[in-house]
Amino acid sequence: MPLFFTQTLAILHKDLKTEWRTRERLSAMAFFALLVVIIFNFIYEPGSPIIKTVAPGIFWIATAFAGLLGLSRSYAIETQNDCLMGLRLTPVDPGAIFLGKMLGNTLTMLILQVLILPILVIFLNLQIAEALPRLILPILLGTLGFAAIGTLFSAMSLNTRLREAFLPLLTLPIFIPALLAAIESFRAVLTGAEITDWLVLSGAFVALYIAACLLLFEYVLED
Amino acid sequence: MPQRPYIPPFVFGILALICLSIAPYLVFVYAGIEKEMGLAQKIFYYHVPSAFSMFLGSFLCFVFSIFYLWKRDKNCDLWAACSAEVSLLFGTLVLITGAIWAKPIWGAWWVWDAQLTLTLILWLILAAYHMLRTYIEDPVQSARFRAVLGIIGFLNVPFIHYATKLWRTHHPEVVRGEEISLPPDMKMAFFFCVITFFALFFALLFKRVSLAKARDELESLKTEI
Amino acid sequence: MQHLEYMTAAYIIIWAAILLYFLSLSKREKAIWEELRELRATITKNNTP
Amino acid sequence: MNTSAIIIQNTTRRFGHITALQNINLTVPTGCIFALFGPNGAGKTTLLRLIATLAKPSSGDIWVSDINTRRNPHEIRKNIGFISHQTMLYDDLMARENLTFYGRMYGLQNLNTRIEEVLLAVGLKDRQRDRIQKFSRGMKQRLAIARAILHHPSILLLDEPFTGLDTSAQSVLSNMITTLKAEGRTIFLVTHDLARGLALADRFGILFQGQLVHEASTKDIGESELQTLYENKTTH
Repeated sequence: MPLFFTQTLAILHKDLKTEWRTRERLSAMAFFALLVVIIFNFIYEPGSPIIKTVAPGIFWIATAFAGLLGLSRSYAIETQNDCLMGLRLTPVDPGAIFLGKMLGNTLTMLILQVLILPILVIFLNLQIAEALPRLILPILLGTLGFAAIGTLFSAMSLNTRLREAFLPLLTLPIFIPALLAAIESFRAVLTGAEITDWLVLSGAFVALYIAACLLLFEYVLED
Repeated sequence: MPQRPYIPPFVFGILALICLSIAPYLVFVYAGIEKEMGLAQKIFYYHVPSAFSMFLGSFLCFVFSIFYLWKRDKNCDLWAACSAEVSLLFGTLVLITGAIWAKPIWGAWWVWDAQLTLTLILWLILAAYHMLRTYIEDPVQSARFRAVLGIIGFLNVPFIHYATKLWRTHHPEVVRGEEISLPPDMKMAFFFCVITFFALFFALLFKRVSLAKARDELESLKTEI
Repeated sequence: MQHLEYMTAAYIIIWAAILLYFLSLSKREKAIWEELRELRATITKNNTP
Repeated sequence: MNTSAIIIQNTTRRFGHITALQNINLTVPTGCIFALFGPNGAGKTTLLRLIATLAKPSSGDIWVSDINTRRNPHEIRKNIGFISHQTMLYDDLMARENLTFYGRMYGLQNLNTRIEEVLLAVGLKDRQRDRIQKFSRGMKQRLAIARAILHHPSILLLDEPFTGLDTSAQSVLSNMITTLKAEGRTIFLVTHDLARGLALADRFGILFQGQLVHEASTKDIGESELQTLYENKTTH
C-alpha cells in the first residue's frame, strides 16, 4: 500500500480509537443535536402540519451545528502535547493528514445522524421507513461536503483568537449551497420528487472541495 | 522621500470621472422610461454594474490569492485583500439597491430571488474574509489563511449559482441570455454604466492599495526603530 | 413619474457610499503619510546629532 | 561519506517585519554533539524548526545529511528524530499504540520487532499496554525518546529536553544521549542549561538576538569560563 494511504488510515484509526476511548466529543454533539431538535419544535404550534415540511431542515441544522461543535474539538487531541508537530515531523503528505481527519469527522457525524434520525422520526411523527434507502446517498454527500470544509477551517481556527466563534463564521457561508442541496434532496425523497439535480450538485461540491482542500491543507499547517 | 506611482489611480480616477459625467445623460435622457416598472427600472443601470464590479473584485481576490501561495509575494496578499474589500463595498451596494428595486416591483424588500441570494452569500463570504484579518495575530499566517479562504470562497460561486437557481428563480431575465429583449437605447446606457463602474472599481482599488502600501511601510519603519 | 422616490433613494445611497469610502481612504492615507514624514524626520535627527 | 551532518548557510528567517534569525552560518560534523545556548527569544527554537524542515528559511540554505531542506523535506524527516519538552504523544493511547501510530506514519517495515527493541531500550516494555495518561513525566519523556529513535534517525534534534524533568530523569536522559552518540548519531541540543550542555557536547554555539555570536569546541573551556563568556556575549 502506498505510504499516503497507510498514513491516512493510521490517522483515521488513531482518531477513532481516541474518540471511542473518551466518547466525550460524540456525547456532547449528540446532546446538542437533541436540544436543537427539541427546541425547534417550540417554534411551531403543537401538531402543526408545517413541521413535517421543515423536518429535513431541522435534521440538517441539528447535525451541522452539532458537527461544528465536534470539529472544534477534533484538533484538540493534536494540540495537547504538541502532537501536531510530531505528526509534521514524519514524512507525511499534508493531504494525508487532511484526509484522515476528514474521514474521522465524517464517521463521527454519520454516527451522530444515525442517533438523531430516530429521535426526529418520533418527535415529528414522520413516515420515512420506505424512503430510508434513498436517503443514504444525499445524507452521505452532504456530510462529506461539510466535513471537508469543516476540517480545513478547524485546522485554521487552531491559531486564532475566538476559536469557537471563528469556525462557524467561515464554514457556514461556504456550506450554504451544499446545505441547500442536502435539505432539498431530503425533502424531495420524503415527497417522492426527483433529486438527481441536487445529487449532482452535492457530488460536485464534495469532489471539488476535497480536491481543493487536499491541495491547500499544506498552507494551513505550515508556519 | 520615495514617491509612490500615482499614475494608475489617477488614470482610472479621471476615466471614472469622465464616465460619471456622461452616464447620467445616457441613463436619464437618452434611455427611455420602461413602461411597466417606470423609473424604478433606472436602478438597474447601477445595480447590475455594481454586481459585476463585485464579481470582478472576488475574482481578482481569487487570482491574487493563488499567486500569493505560489510566489509568496507580500504584494499579492495586499492586492487580494484590497480587492476583497472594494468588492465588499460594491456587494453592499448591490444588496441595498436590490432591496430598493424589489419593493416597488415585487412588493417586498427581499424576495429571495436566485441572483440576490447569490450576492448575499458571496457577501457573507467576503465579510468573513474581512473578519479573518482581525482574528489572527501573526501577519504571515494571516496572509496565508486569507489566501486559502480567498480561493475556497471563490470556488463556491458556481455552486451557489447553481443551487440558488435550482432553489428559486424570480429574476427578470434581462441580463442573462435574453439581452435581446433590452431595447438598443437601454442597452447602450447599460453597457456604458458597466464601463463606468469598472473604472470606478479600479480607481477605488488603486487608492485602497496605495493606502495599504503606505501602512505597510509605516509598520516596517516602526519595527526598524 | 412612477417610483421616483425609490430611484432617488437608490442613487443617493450609491453615490454617498462610494464618496464616503473614497474620502475615508484619502483621510487615512494622509494621516499615514503624515506619520511617516514625522518618523523619518526623527530618524534623521537621531542619526545626525 | 559526508562529514557534515548539518550545514547552515547564510540563513535568515523573518516573520513579517520581524527578523528572527539573521545570516546564520554553522556546520555540525557527523557524530558530534552540538549544544546551542541562548536566552529566551534568541531564535533557538526557530533554528531547530528550520533544520527539522517544519519551516522554510526566508533566505539562505540548509543541508541536512547532504539534502537541501527546500528540495526534499520528506527524505530529511526520515533521518531526523526530534525530542522536545513536549512529548508529542497521545494521552489516550497506550504506550505501544503511540509507537505503532508513529511507526505507520514513517512507513516502517517489521514494525512490531522494532517497537519491542525501542521499548526495551527505554525500559518501558512492561508498561507498554498502559495508557500514557497515567505515566510520570520521566516515563513520558522516555517514551518520547523511543518515539524519536523509532525510525533509526542518524540525526537527533533536542529542544530543551531537560525542562520539567526531575533530577533522576535528567540523568537518565543524559545517559541516553551519551549512548545515542556512541551509536554514531549526530545530536543537536538546544538548551539554556550551560553546565549540562557543556558536559555533553563536543562543540557549542551561542545565539543572541537572532545571530550566532560565538561558536567553538568545548575542549578548552571550563564551566565558569563559559558562564562569563555567555554573559558577555548575551549583553550589549
